[in-house]
Amino acid sequence: MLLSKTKTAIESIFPLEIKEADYARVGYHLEVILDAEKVVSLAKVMMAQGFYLEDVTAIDLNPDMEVIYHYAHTEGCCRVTGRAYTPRHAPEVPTIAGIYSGANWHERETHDFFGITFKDHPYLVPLLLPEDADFHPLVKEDGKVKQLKDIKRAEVKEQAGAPAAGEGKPAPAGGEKGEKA
Amino acid sequence: MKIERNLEEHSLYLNMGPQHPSTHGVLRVILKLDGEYIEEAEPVLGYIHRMHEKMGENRTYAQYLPNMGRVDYLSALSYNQCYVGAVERLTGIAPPPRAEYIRVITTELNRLSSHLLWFGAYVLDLGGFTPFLYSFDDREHILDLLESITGSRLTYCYFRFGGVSKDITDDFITGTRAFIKRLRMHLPMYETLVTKNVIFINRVKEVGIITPEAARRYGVTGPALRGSGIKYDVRKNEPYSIYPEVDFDIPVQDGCDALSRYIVRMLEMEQSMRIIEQALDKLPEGPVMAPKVPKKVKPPKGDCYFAVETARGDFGIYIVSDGTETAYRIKLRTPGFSNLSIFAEISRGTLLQDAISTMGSLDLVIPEIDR
Amino acid sequence: MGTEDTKIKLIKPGVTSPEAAAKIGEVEPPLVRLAVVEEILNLCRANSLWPMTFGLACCAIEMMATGMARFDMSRFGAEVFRPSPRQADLMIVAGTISKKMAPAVVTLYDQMPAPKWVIAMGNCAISGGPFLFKGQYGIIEGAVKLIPVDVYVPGCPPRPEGLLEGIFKLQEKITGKRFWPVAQRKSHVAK
Amino acid sequence: MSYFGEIYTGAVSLIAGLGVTGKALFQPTVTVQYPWETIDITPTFRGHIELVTDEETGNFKCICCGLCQLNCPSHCISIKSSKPEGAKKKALDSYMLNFTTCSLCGTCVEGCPADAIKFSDDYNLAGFSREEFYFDLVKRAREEK
Repeated sequence: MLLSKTKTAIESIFPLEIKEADYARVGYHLEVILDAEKVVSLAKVMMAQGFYLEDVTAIDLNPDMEVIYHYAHTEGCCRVTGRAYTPRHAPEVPTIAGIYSGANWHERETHDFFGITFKDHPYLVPLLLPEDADFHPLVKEDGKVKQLKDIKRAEVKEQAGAPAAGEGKPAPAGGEKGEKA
Repeated sequence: MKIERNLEEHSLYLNMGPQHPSTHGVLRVILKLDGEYIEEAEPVLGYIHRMHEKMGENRTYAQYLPNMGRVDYLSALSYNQCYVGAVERLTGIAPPPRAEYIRVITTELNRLSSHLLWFGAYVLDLGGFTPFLYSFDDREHILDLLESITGSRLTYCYFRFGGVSKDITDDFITGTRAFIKRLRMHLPMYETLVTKNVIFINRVKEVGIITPEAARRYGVTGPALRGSGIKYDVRKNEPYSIYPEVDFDIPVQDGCDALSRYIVRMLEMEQSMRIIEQALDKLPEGPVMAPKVPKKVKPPKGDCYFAVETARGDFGIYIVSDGTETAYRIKLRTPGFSNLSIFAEISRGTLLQDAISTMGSLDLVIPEIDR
Repeated sequence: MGTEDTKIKLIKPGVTSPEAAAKIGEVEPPLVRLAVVEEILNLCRANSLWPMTFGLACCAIEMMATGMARFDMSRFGAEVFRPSPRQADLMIVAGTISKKMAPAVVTLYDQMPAPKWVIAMGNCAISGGPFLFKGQYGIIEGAVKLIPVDVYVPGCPPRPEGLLEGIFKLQEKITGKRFWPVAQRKSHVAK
Repeated sequence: MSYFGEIYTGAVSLIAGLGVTGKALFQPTVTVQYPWETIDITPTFRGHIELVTDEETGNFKCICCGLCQLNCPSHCISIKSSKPEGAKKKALDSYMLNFTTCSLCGTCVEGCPADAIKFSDDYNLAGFSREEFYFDLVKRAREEK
């Protein structure tokens, strides 16, 4: 009920980029893959639907860093994961601190760890690291950073015809970006 | 958010912490005061940042287990449970039912000890010393019980992928029952001593108002959210382990103030005892470890999110695996981080001494916020 | 990223090495030294240590437990926890010292009136403990890198008995003799 | 609330609090005078680790596989072993434990295939230098014998 309502609401704005995840295996219901510009509109939809923001975080990937937004609902059980991609050499996404006040700290933390700039953030200074820190601890060394296809679970759901083919095939949408590297 | 330091104003800047008896650790709050009133508050974090997320990328899955006891040392077993739950979800290992029951029993005991410590320390912040002694006395009994099976008093490393490291004993079961009986006798005493105390009520009533709307904007969870009238508890909303099989309620209060949060926690202790009793009654026989757990846990590629309800709220772990023995990324979503972030807003315009009651009522554990 | 330079910069302006840091807070020798008076004073000091309320992490909870009903540190004269460093003469470093916290620890130590003592409680305060790994960027590898430490109490966290033993050891260091018997452990191995 | 009403409620909660303390006065004393008397520590207590010797032969049970060293999250164990000429098994030369980085997680004891290590019951360790807690377990075990 909650799930379908949320799905419809998100679909009204992002018709193509939403997919249902296998909750039992990944722990969230919906996965929304966004352009970096659209994180604000997702936040607006989620706010209107009564979700709260669990966290904002990132994964260091090559060539695009993945910025992750976890939303959950206080009535019932519905978790939504938003993913946005931004170039690794100059990562930048708009802030959602104007909608979710709690995002302020989460974004500062992500900035600390990954060096991602949140456009229009009211106060983007180190939160957990010392004030003069000039390093981003969770950015991986060049040799260790992986591509998106190296961390994505192979798609075995639904494609009944070709379950084995999932292994080599990158995940849709986001996966293609990894291929370009 | 940021405090502009303007020297021409007649405001007073006050540094609370990082060493302050009522910040419960090394939190620093910069307060801008107009007389006794707080104009702005800015918490400064990072004084106990211990690089847990970085360590997750350096250690294998099994080696990361001891870290979990140290993120939030007061409800270490909830964190253990979340981490093993996440890895089990990722790898598909299913723990045997007895192990799940043991996990819930010990976690709820741990929740009791956490709430007891909070109760004592909160009243101590407000100037009452005696309840602290009583609550620690009760807490020591829980620590004795948990030490007898886990081997440590505080930073437990007890759960394993696919089970628990050691089976519980009959002594533990009788000890737990005796303890519950004892705590049931002591809770009314706490009520006489604290809950009905005029001074206490005056200091916490209508202090630190968190409106449900603000709570959602900041992602506040746990007793702080339930004190604002929102009935959200991961154990009920997103049941894990054996919580669907036990009967318990979620206490909710509508006051939105520090007193409501206090009452929610006190009522939660009773519910925890109910859960423990039921779990002890239903405790099945059998092994405590899944039969085929690989020595080296190597989850397939992919990601997974797992959330549990700790004593402070919704704790989630997001693991991204690249198919090796070490996680590619481990993100810890800690409840205290979100709960503290609301402090700047709710303390604005309140009195300085109320800031202590407000901060205490959020039940902060700083290493969990800084990670 | 966490180079030697930043570490020293964080310690204190003007203090560039642990050796220099160790000199902070040394008591100047009195003009006239009377052995008897000194001995009596030391006896008093040792039996009324005033620790500072200074919890950093997990060990702080065990420190609280030591002061509370079950273990009752007051039996050995060390229960008067003072929130202000000016009133304390014993600093129990109970927990991990992060690089951000290090200047505050040194400032607190400087503010304590001499003679003063430091107990490093728990593995983090001794050497960085479990958070010591290659490439770590956030913690100080032991309180001794910042301030002189008198007694070490290992454990993660140590049991309250460990901290009590640390206090006994400190009293031994101050007065030169031990007041309390060594607790006879009952070995469970024999059972 | 009236002035006298406030005094009354204040007095009532004060007396209620005093009553709790009063009751505690008449409860039996349970104090154990610690350094003179001790209570049993739980057998599962995790202290630092110790080597187990085989009761029959008197040798260490350790087979020098190095699993504890490998599994340890904080790298506090280092083993040196050698294989004497003609011997079938490796012999333990030294077993060093840096207790100051140990997190007492128990991975080493659980992972040991030969049950050659166990937790000690040293719960009240303290010392004047860090080096006191770099244990040479082989030496310790021999001294105990």
